[in-house]
Amino acid sequence: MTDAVQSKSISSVSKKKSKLEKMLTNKSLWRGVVALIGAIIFWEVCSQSKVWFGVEIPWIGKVPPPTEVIAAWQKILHYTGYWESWYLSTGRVFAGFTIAMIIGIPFGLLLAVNRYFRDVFFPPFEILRPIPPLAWVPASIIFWPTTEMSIAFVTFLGAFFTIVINVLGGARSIDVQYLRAAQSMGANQWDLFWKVILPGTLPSIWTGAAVGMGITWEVVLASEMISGGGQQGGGGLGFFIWSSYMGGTVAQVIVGMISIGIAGYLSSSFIRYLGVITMPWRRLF
Amino acid sequence: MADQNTSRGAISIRNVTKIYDPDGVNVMAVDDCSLEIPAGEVCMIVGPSGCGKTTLLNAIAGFHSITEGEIYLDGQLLCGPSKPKAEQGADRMVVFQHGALFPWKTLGENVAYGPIVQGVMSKAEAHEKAEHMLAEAGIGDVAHKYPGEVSSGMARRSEIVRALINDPKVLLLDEPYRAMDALTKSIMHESLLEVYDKTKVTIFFITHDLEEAIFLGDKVVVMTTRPATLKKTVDVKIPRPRDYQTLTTEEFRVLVEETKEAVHEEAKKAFDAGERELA
Amino acid sequence: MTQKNPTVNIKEAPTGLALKIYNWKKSLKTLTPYLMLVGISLWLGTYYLFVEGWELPRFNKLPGPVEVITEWINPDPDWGISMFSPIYYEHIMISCRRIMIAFTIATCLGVPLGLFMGWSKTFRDYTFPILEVLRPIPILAWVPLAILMFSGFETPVIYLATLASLFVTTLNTLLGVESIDKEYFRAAKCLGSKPHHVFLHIVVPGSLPFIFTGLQISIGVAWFSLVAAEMVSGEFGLGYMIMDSYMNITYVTMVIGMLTLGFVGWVSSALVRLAGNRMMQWRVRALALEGR
Amino acid sequence: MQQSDIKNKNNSADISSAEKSTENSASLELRNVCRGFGDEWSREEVISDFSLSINPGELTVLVGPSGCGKTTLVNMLAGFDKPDTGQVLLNEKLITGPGMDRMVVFQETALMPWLTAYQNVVFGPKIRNDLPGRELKKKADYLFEKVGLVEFKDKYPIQLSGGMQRRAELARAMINDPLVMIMDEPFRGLDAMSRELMQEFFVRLFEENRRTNIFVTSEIDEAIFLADRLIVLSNRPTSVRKIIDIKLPRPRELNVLSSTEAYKYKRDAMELLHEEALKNFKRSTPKADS
Repeated sequence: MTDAVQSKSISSVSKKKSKLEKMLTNKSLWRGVVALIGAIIFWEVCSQSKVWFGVEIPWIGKVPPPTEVIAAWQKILHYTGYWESWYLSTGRVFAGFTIAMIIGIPFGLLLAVNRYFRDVFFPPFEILRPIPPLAWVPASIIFWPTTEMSIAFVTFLGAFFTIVINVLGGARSIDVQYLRAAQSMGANQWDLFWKVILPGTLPSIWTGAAVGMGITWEVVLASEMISGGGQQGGGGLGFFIWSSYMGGTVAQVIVGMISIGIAGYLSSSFIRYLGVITMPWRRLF
Repeated sequence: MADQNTSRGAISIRNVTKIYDPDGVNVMAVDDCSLEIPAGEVCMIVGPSGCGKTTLLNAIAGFHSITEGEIYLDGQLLCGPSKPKAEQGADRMVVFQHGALFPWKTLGENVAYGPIVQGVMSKAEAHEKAEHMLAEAGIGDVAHKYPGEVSSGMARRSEIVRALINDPKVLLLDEPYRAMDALTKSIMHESLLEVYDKTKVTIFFITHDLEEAIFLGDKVVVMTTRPATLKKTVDVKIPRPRDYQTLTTEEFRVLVEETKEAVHEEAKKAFDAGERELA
Repeated sequence: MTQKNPTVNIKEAPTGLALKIYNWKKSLKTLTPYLMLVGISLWLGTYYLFVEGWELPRFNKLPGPVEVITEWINPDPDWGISMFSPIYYEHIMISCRRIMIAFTIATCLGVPLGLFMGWSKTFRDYTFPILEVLRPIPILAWVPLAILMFSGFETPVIYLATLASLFVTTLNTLLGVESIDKEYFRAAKCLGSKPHHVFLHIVVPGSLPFIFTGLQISIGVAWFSLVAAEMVSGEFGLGYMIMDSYMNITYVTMVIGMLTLGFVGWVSSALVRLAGNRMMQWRVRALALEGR
Repeated sequence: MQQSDIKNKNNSADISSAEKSTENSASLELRNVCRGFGDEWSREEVISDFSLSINPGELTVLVGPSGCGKTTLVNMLAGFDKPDTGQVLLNEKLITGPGMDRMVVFQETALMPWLTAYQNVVFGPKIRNDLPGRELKKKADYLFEKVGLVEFKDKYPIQLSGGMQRRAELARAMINDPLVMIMDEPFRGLDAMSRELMQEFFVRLFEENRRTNIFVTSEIDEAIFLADRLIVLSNRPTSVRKIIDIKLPRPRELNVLSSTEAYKYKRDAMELLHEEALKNFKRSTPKADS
């Protein structure tokens, strides 16, 4: 009887599949690949249908086909201007974003920790919050001496509100038991802040940062289109898209869109990575 | 097949084996398990957590397939080699570990849900019957409340009512009182016994609490740790109706003593395995 | 021992308005409302002093609070737009109309799309990657393409706002379906539900909390992109009003536009929240008990 | 009449074996404590005119139906909450706030998820900076040995099983050498097996140094197994229904529970508790069982 059980359980434990093997047998992955290829073919056919079949498909028919986009991209890869606009946009995003983190995190924590501070400063914050960051663009241009600074300011605003709200929410939802446990072990206010509230808020800080990063890219793009495009030397991917549009090279517009998508994706992956390395206790399981 | 009325809900589990296959690693959850539950019996399955008790329940309910063996209900094949997964049906009602009352329906709507979707009753009829049954269970005055608004004890009671309104042959309970404290639990036990004495429905009850098992059951089946097989079967001959005072009788104490050893041995094994796994 | 004390002093529990007044009165006894007043006046005061009082460099270019408010309530506005000019309401109405159209389309498309994606794994496997690839592209990057694809002023603007909310709504609905406890599906099956019952009675109500969180974010995002689109291309609406007054150097009107935008945006998200609470009484009641 | 009962019981228990513990033990007393919650129309006295004294060096177990106000009592003893009227005294001194002379082990584990087990345990001494590094390490290592978590020192709480988390929490409380340990249903949520192991483990710890201990639970078996004195609480408003002195021999083994004596205690307590639990169930709100 016991022998039978043993032999059964031994034979039943087969070898573990390797990572590659797992990936290759993953049905969802293949379906995704199929869907993406299908979508690109669909796009190509729709765009080309006027040429191929003589029928213009509404809306999507006006968009240049993927083949054309790839050709445009290949050509543009050699231009330093294209790479410079990557550099400029990324720089702006990180400038505004970093300032927003530096100011927003302490501000949010203060709001959460101190009741009086919250009572005083939260109402004006709440009044200003619903105004979309882009509505600040003109006012910002008027106020700041250089375009660069005004873009940085609007970018900062975009991320700031999200970060503060997330930090505030995160800090307030920390389990009161952690605070009590620390208190009964003799922690003072300072310890509570550094040893409990700050690490307890980290997950929300990074969530806020990830959302803020997305908004930052939107804002940078818009302000580049609105202000950077107006003056010479502004540059940036937003300006690249806008000038391509003005110049009538639609394929380049799409190249710009994809570039900015990649840039946005990379920067939010970066934020996620930062989150993972600063929160080792979340990496497990 | 025997007379419908007398043999409602007899379960026969024959040589059931279940092997899971996550990521190509075979894990045996149940190993060659056979068990006969006569109609109208309260069968308590005791074993350490994660030992495969729930797998057995899932197989009867039709949530999971089985690898080998057969399960019969009233002589009819539920699942077997030709049909690895049983059909889910209203003749076997499950009450879940964490409670599965729909939070977006009131207790009354929850209870009335089954008959309505099965198309056995009209909406009005179902609601009327639901209210009647809830009142019988002593919770008629909260029928219009949502599950989030009542205590877990009341929620669990109405979940059992929700199962019973469908007139099931078998009631499958998966550690339904696990999260409750001992005192609430004892009240829940009494109310379940009350229901049982009225309906005499076959009950398949999973738990890891030995006292609960002996207090409620006609038969207590102790399972080994994973892969689960039968370790010991104890017949409980304490007369019904039972109440909380049964818990402190000599008879009860002796039964607990008798079973304890077997349960502890397995629990210890499971516990050590768990600690090892984490290390 | 005084054990026989009545446990609950039953006094008529106020409801509705009476409860609100009671809570309000109670809060007046604390410092909070006064500190809030201090906060707002501090903010307005600084703003006034910096801009109009001391006329600090750079700040003096901005319109001050007094200037803005007098203009706003001026029946005969110096710069053309105030509470009394019909054009002001026209801008508001046009923006609101666009938001309404965009939001409705996005909701009508996004919610079912998300529900189906959550419900059927195959459907999800095929659609989700496309969504994920498109999502990182900022909405604003679509502006030129939108203008190109849709002629005129109105459709591109609405298209952009719709696109922005569509992503948010779909993803949140999908998350909502995924958040439903598997046991509810089992319980429903057990009780004899057919697939359409499961969809109507489990999938839809179960994902509602997430759907409404999504809708609240979605309306915010819709305003965001609408303003951007109106600023870049458009001939009416609040975004256009702000941009236009910037071009014409009527900065006071610009600030009025910003504040109006904030207010309208706040009202619209409050409406969504209200609708959500209406539809999810079960959740509201349970949460109210928890907060007690 | 119950009050006088409590007063008479002072120091009657056997603390003969606790010579070494007298310095680090303390008595606790609640005098006519009242505490209520809610708005003026829904005000409910959770605790009204509650008096109780807890003897030094004893393990006092409070047992009562869920939602009867046990946690409110704990919060006041720990100093997280203040009574509306009445006094809470530690060694005849008024308790004004949380302090390290009273350590609480919580219902749900309160190990900080962002610290490893070791960092959690040394948290208290580290922030107070009252132990030199080497000594602290020695003490912590000794405690880890004692709770059997040496291999798990550098794991984060989510990597530990429920029982291990509770043991780490016990170590965290003990490293601070409190006068009183307050346990608020510390083993709730563990499965039956881990729970029994934890109870045995805990009783060993207690018998070693006989520190004043308050243990709150709603399990009768657990209560009888651990207690020197069992205090049966009534429903809201909480009052003392009965005090039972548990005279089971120490050191205790789990099988003591199946003795006829233990069953006698159980019957006594069960009668009352069942009555109270039924009352509680009749008017229960969701708050009652959380």
